[in-house]
Amino acid sequence: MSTLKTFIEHYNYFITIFLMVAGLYIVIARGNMIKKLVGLALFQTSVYLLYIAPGKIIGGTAPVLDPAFKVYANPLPHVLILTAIVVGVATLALGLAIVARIHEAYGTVEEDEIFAREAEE
Amino acid sequence: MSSIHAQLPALQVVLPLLGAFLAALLRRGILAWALAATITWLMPVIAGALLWQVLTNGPISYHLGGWPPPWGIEYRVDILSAFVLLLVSGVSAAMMPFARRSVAFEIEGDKQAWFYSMYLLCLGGLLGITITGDAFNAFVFLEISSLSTYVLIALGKDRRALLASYQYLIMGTIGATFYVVGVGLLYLITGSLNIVDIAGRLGPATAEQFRPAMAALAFLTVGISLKLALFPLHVWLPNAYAFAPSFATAFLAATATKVAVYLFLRFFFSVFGVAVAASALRITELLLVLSIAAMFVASILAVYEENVKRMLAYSSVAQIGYITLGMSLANESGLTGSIVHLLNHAVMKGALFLALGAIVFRLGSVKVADLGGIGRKMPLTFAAFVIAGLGIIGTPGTVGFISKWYLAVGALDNGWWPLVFLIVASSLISVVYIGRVVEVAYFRPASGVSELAKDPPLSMLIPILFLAAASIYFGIDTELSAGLASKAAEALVGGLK
Amino acid sequence: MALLTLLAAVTVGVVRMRNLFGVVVLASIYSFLMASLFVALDAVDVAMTEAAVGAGVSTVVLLATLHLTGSMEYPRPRKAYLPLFVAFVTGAALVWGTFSLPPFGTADAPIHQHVAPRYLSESIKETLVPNVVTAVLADYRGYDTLGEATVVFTAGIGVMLLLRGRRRQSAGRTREEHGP
Amino acid sequence: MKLDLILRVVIKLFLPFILLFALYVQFHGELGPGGGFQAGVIVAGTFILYAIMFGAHAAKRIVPQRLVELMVPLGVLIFAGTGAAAQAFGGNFLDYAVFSHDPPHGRELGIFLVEVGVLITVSGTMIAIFYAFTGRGRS
Repeated sequence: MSTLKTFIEHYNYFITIFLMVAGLYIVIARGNMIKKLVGLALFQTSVYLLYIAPGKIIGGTAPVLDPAFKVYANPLPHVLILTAIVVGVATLALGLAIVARIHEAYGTVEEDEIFAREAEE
Repeated sequence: MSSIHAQLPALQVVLPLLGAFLAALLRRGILAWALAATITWLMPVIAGALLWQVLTNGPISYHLGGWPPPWGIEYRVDILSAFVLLLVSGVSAAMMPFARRSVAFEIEGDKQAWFYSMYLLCLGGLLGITITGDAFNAFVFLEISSLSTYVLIALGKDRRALLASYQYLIMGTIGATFYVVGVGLLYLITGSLNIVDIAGRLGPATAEQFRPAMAALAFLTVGISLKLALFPLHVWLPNAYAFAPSFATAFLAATATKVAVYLFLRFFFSVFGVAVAASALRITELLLVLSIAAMFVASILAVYEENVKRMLAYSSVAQIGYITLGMSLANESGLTGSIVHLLNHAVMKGALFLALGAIVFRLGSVKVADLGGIGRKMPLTFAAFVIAGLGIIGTPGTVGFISKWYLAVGALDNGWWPLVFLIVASSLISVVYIGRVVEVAYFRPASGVSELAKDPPLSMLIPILFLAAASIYFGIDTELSAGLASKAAEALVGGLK
Repeated sequence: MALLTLLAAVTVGVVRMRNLFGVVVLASIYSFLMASLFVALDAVDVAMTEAAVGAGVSTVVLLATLHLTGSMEYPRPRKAYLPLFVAFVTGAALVWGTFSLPPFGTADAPIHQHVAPRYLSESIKETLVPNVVTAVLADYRGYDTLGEATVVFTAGIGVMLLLRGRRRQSAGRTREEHGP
Repeated sequence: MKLDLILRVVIKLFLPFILLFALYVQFHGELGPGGGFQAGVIVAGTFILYAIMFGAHAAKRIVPQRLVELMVPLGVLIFAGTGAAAQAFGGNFLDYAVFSHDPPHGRELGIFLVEVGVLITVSGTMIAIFYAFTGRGRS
């Protein structure tokens, strides 16, 4: 039974890892450049969970100081992830701008088609 | 005076960032260039002063925001980081005069100011990664330099530049995310983000939490390897270098991968030191195999490449193989070879890519077929190309020889004499691809495009000749380069015990 | 825990869906779920940002791009085993690596013992700001935040550099007609 | 068309309140969740909503392209300038304690200033990105 208990105690990690694997899979396997970027965003978002979930203490509260509470969640991961979220959206916006330009230059955003076209020339 | 001295670590990074913000407000390219050049030329002065302080007083610790580590972010300069700071800023400063004409030629007028803004961000990001003593802060600056790099690459004229930029964005972001996962795992087991603090706490933590520590090591290794284009994670690099604007290519080739190597060394030796020695993961063996594969596969790909820019990009992948080879030896001579090759490769590749930039400026092409007779039409530019090319091959008297010498000694120290043979063999392949360009340039008749070519204006020519001269100078007087590198290597190996 | 499972289900949807418009909507839902999860994990600042960014900004930018490019994804002819393998290895390494970490929600994990306690106990005295996240963000680790703002700046200038000016007319390989 | 009209009126009515909320998020960030970044996104979101309803042309009359291009560097300059000012006062970069005789008050001021910087850059950038994408148009 202890395996089951460990499994439940680490459930947050397993889902995080599942999300990460799925995101990474989309990025590597798919040929549509927009979908790849969505996959990349999912991949990054799952990492946020990896940081935030362990910061929680059961019975604690959000780290806004108040005399009514004693136990708070760890604020440091929150700060780091705020930064990471911003970096993520910046990357997404830039990636999409590049994709928009690729669409203008090639008329498609499917990697396979573009590589086929480059190979012809 | 002393207060300025104390503020130097912050200025090293903040000045380029401030410059980038100001450059974004400017309209005219020439003003932005002047701003970028002024700041870039200040950088090696600051880096030199920092190096001097480190050599006389030992490592510098600067507390950003006045908060002591591990609560605040620390800037930490030791010999290795000071060496890399000086390398990055010095090479960029040498290249700066070249930028004015080259960028004016390749980038549209109303975009030049923003181009320099991106360049300064990239420079600031790279310096920030090198100087920081905080693992997460390194990620933030990694992303500053990465995002600006994607933009710089995408500004290439050929539409394939966009593809290259996209590809790099995807791989670079995966790399950075892996890095964040690695740092996160380290944070979970040590509770700290400060590199020195992590290193101190990792020993006891590893005893308790062996598997997360090893997973962190694996994620950091893969993440940083993506950034430094370690074979087979190099696929983004050749196209990125081939289609980026000339100045961007030269700048990135000389600096960006070097900083990634620095980060690798930092984690591998300063942080994990103890854990690596006890590791069951055999990362050094894996690194050795991949390095050798890079040296050969990338060199052979370079031989078959028709675009000279891309040929040199493959050559860069091979040269990165030499650098990681020295790391995998994990002894003092091997590491000295790696670290000194950071500088040596930056100087040689800087000269080569600048020479190509000058050829693009005159010819508009860097296909091997178009370069017929270029050696006679652009004698000084091409002489520099040949000198730096000899360095890539590793001819005695050039910088390339020095690096390979240390690598070979390092291999012998470990008793791995077949490695020496492999180093020589891979050098012979580089004779083939460099030789091919040289043969076309001197012995083929001029092609249609090269007919009217001549050496570029002085502002472009001087940086090329300067870097080529440096590649000879550091090949003869190794006091500064190899002397510092061996001191840095000594400190790193010391961390292994 | 229910939220976590729901997240996984949405992700499966994103992987399978071929209509990119649907993918964007699902990604937006994903962000909202993630934000609710962050609230449950006591990370209110992060939740607010994730909702604003993931479900707001990202969705708008994605839709703007779809407007420019069209919204169908073509299936790839070949099966992708290598990506599956890479993704699997990554996942396996993490499962292997995280299994011995402290269980969820325990207060004696290393991250709660080192560094963070000082923020919780001293920040109100040192900065007069009760929201510890703000205090750490803007002061203790303010330099990271400067870096973050710089990243935003980089993206802003980068996007304008790439998209400003008139679009090119022909789709052919161009050297000179790049101009404004 | 009618529905459109109602939407327009409702949005016009709501916009000031959303902006007010953004300001609340900005200045309440010290007490509750929120801060410059979140407020910046909300401000930008308000303008984007306006632009979607009334067209980019009308939106650019309120926030012209030139202003946006100014805001993007201005915010980070305020942030970095605050840091550099601390150096001028004799502290380390971003050490706000030197701004006041009472260090905690100096830090409070510093936090306020950098949050304003973040607000300006973030809102400017988000609007800039929106303009850039919509300005591209379908041929």
